[in-house]
Amino acid sequence: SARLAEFEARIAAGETIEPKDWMPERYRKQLVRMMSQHAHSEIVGMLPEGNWITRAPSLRRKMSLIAKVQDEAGHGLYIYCGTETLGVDRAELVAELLSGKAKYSSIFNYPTLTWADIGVIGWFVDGAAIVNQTVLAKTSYGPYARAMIRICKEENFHKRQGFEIVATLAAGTPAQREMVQDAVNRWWWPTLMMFGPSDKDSPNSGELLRWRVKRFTNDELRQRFVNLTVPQAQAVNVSLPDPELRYDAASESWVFGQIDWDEFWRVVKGDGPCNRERLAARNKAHDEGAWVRAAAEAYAAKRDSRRDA
Amino acid sequence: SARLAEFEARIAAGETIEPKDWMPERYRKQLVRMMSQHAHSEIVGMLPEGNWITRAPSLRRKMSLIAKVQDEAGHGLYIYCGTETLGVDRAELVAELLSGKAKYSSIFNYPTLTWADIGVIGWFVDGAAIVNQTVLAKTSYGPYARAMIRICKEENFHKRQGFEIVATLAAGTPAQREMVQDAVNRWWWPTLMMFGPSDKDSPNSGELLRWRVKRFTNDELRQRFVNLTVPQAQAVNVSLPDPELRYDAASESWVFGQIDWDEFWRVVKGDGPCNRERLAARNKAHDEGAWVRAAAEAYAAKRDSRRDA
Amino acid sequence: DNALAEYLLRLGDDRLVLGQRLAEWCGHGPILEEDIALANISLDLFGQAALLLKLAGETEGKGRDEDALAFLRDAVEFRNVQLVELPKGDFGFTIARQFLFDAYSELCYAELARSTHAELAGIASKAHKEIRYHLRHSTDWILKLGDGTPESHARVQSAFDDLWRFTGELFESDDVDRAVAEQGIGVDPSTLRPRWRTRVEAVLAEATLRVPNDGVMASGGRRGRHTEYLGHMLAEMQSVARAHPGAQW
Amino acid sequence: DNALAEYLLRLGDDRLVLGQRLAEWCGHGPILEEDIALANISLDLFGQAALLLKLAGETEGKGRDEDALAFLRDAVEFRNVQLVELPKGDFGFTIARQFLFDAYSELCYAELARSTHAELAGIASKAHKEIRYHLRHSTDWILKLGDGTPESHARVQSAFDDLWRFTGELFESDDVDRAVAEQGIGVDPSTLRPRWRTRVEAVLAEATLRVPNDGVMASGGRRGRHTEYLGHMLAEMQSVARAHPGAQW
Repeated sequence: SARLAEFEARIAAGETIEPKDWMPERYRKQLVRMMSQHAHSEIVGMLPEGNWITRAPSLRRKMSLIAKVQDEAGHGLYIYCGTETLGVDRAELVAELLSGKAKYSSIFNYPTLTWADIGVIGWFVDGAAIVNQTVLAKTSYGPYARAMIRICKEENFHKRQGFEIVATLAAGTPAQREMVQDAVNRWWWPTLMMFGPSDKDSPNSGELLRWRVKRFTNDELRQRFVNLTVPQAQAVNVSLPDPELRYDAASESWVFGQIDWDEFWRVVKGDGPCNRERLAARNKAHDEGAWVRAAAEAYAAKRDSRRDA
Repeated sequence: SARLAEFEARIAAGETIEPKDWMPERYRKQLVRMMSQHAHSEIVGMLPEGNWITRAPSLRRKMSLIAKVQDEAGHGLYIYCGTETLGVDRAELVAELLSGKAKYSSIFNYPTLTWADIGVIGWFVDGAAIVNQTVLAKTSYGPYARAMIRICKEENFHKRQGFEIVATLAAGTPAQREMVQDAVNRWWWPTLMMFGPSDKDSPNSGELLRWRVKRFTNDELRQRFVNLTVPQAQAVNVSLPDPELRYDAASESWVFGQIDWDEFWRVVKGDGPCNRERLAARNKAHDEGAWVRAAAEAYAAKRDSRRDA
Repeated sequence: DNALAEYLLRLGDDRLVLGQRLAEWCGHGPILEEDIALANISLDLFGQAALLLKLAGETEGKGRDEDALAFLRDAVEFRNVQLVELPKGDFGFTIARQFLFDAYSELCYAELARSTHAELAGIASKAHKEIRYHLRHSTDWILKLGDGTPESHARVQSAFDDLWRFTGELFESDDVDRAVAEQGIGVDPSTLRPRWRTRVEAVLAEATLRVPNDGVMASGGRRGRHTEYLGHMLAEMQSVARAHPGAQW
Repeated sequence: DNALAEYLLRLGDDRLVLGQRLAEWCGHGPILEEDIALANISLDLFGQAALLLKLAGETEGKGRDEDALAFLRDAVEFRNVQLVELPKGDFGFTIARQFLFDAYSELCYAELARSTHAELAGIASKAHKEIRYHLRHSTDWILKLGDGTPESHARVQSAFDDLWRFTGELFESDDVDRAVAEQGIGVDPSTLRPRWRTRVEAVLAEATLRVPNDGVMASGGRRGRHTEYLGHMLAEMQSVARAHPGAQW
């Protein structure tokens, strides 16, 4: 159609699409899917890190961690607001999350087992998020792109903090060094899976790339992350758990081993180490909060009716 | 009456009263009161010590502590059975405990705040219990006297274990020594209160003594405990928190300072540090166990009816 | 100065322990906005605690910094009131506790901002701005819950009933308090009670809630005599720090 | 011998962690008789754990005794299956878990009692007598709860449904298991599964309960990859021991 051609031309010219603009239904749906998954990931992502707030080993680290988890809640809220510009209600999206219908980043279905996990999550997981989001900051949908710019700034800060924790542990006592190496061993592969299936198994990508919803393929972004991260690991003297990892001078890239895609799909389908626990925790919070939300609504209604009287 | 005279004569002759024997109603009531309070104390007494089972610092100590708390449950059960010989049902007594109507030893309304409390409770509280119970083992009511003999044996074992913990801490690191001294400071006065109000405020005692329900007054037993305990404290080099404590050569007794009877009555009346928490914990266990007890009954009924069919 | 070090420990421990209880909500709040708000308040409390404990350690002069004080003391060495160590309970309990504490803490900081001790005055002055936001937040919620639904009313009333006996300790004063008050450094907590009572009564009245009767008040926190809850909280809080003696983080 | 030390750690850690979970019931059971029974079972499990960990430490040869192994390792160094570290839940959950573990453990000890390793055989032989009582106790309760009231039936069925995916790990075998099995010292857990399955099916059928479907099974405990619950449990369990490095108790 002519509208579609015009829409695609605007995107090709590098223009952003705004809420009031016409857009193909599939574009809108894709954006709702991506943005809500992103928002859900922020919300569920509070759980593994929140798990260590009560045990953070110094006041400074405790405060940084609370602030980080608080930022994640803020990101979630901000992106849920973004989906509202596409005509989707936050309550609707939250219901989908709670019912298990909606997806969120599988990385948060892995458990945090030691304090070092907090450092490694900041370094790896926020690092991977930044690689994704730096690109999304130039996505064609204006509200999402602008959200990404703001969020990326904070994620950069989180990543630096995470790396600083890792560096401190890696230069610490033998027990601390062991702890951080163990955490790196556990988080490396799941982090690589964060970029999604390999391009050959990712059928959506063509159209998404053309519409600049995505701007690089999963494999391209994954490679970018690896290339950024390997030298950082070397700098703090921790090893990455991949015997096949090697530098390829021709492509100026770090070649890495085979990802366990069986594990990837198992976790996506709900059988990861913590899928059940994460959903249960969110549902518990929601259910136990029902009376609070009801009270706030009742109070607001009373206040309004008093005002009108 | 003639029966009363005969009853009192038997007691004066040192005979024991057995369940099938005639007894004055007041005697029966006093025994039910004492025995049920004793049983309740065993049950509530599981809570302050149980509070440290999950944190005991060595496997050996953990096992001793579990075994001790298990013994207390066993004593409770055993004494509840004893009250049944007086025609009172366990369920009835438990209901009185849960409603807050029944009393139990006030000592268990104090919190256990460090591991050292476990040692000091064994030493002081079981020590005081033994002083009471050694006498009760010669009480005129047969079933109670026999229960006391058996229970006393185990309490002696508990007391030795407690004292051993205290001795270990008192010979330990500076932090351990501080910990045990602090625990002694907190438990000494409440332990002295375990023997009940001073004789001049304890109106029941006359009749109870004549019927050999009691055999010594509160103050006599308290003094006996102090005389036993002061040398033990000296032996492990911990000080008792009483500046007035001094040896009186004439009476061959340790004279001690004034007990804070306001605190005693406050705790008895329900306003001690943990009265609410102890009752709440017992009620929670009871309420959460309702479906289990119902299942056991239903199953037994089904099994019986199958057997009859 | 022993009295001042002790006084600062009390101030710091109240906020440290309450901050920890609030932090337990992180990711588990009734609405996302409250996850953010409670985290924010918790963060402020930890910030205040860190400054107060640092100053306490310096005043004490035994080389303990704020982390040593937070992570390497046993329960009986803590000087907080029992009010702040009680388990978080439901949202109504958390908010009622927070309101009772905020109303006290706001008055306390307002006085301390005029302390003759410049460093303490500086901490209090900054904290006073934070606490005013906290108090507004908890007051708002008391109104919403008290005058919301029958269920919310019952829950928050029951929270106040349970909490009331822990409020006496906020206003106890002993030689330590009187010593720092006489020097113009600290505030004698007993002097704050009438204003606190007026404020609490006003908010509860507006929220259609009943002020519980004063009965026998719990006591002991300032002398290290706590509830059994504190030890469990500290076991968790201190676990990593204790497992690695001398490590840097 | 590395494989044997590792194998003994697995045996010891399963019992240590399960003992700790059972001990949490102490004073909070549904009836006094169960307070006694669960404490008794917990005590047996700690006793077995102490012997197994002592032997593990001796075999390892690095000077760690049973207390060092219990109180000075982090979660990722524990080798228990995830089944035993899950929070105690309600009484139905505790009993269902116990039954699943007892049925496995009874078979395991029966084999180990014939181990060529005399000390291990001795421990297993004594433990086998204890576990037979445990299994009778948990089996009795599965019957009572499964065939009791509709509520108890629903609760215990839901417990089995939740627990089922944690049973796979009991029967995983790797190089360690195969090495000790080949030497006649240990038992390859995978060989126990058919008999375990038969027993569990029989009891559940009698209790009018449904055997859950085998889905994707949880895994990782034997390699130190645990649930988030274990760390919290250890924070509490190790708190006193960790707070006083090098102290005697």
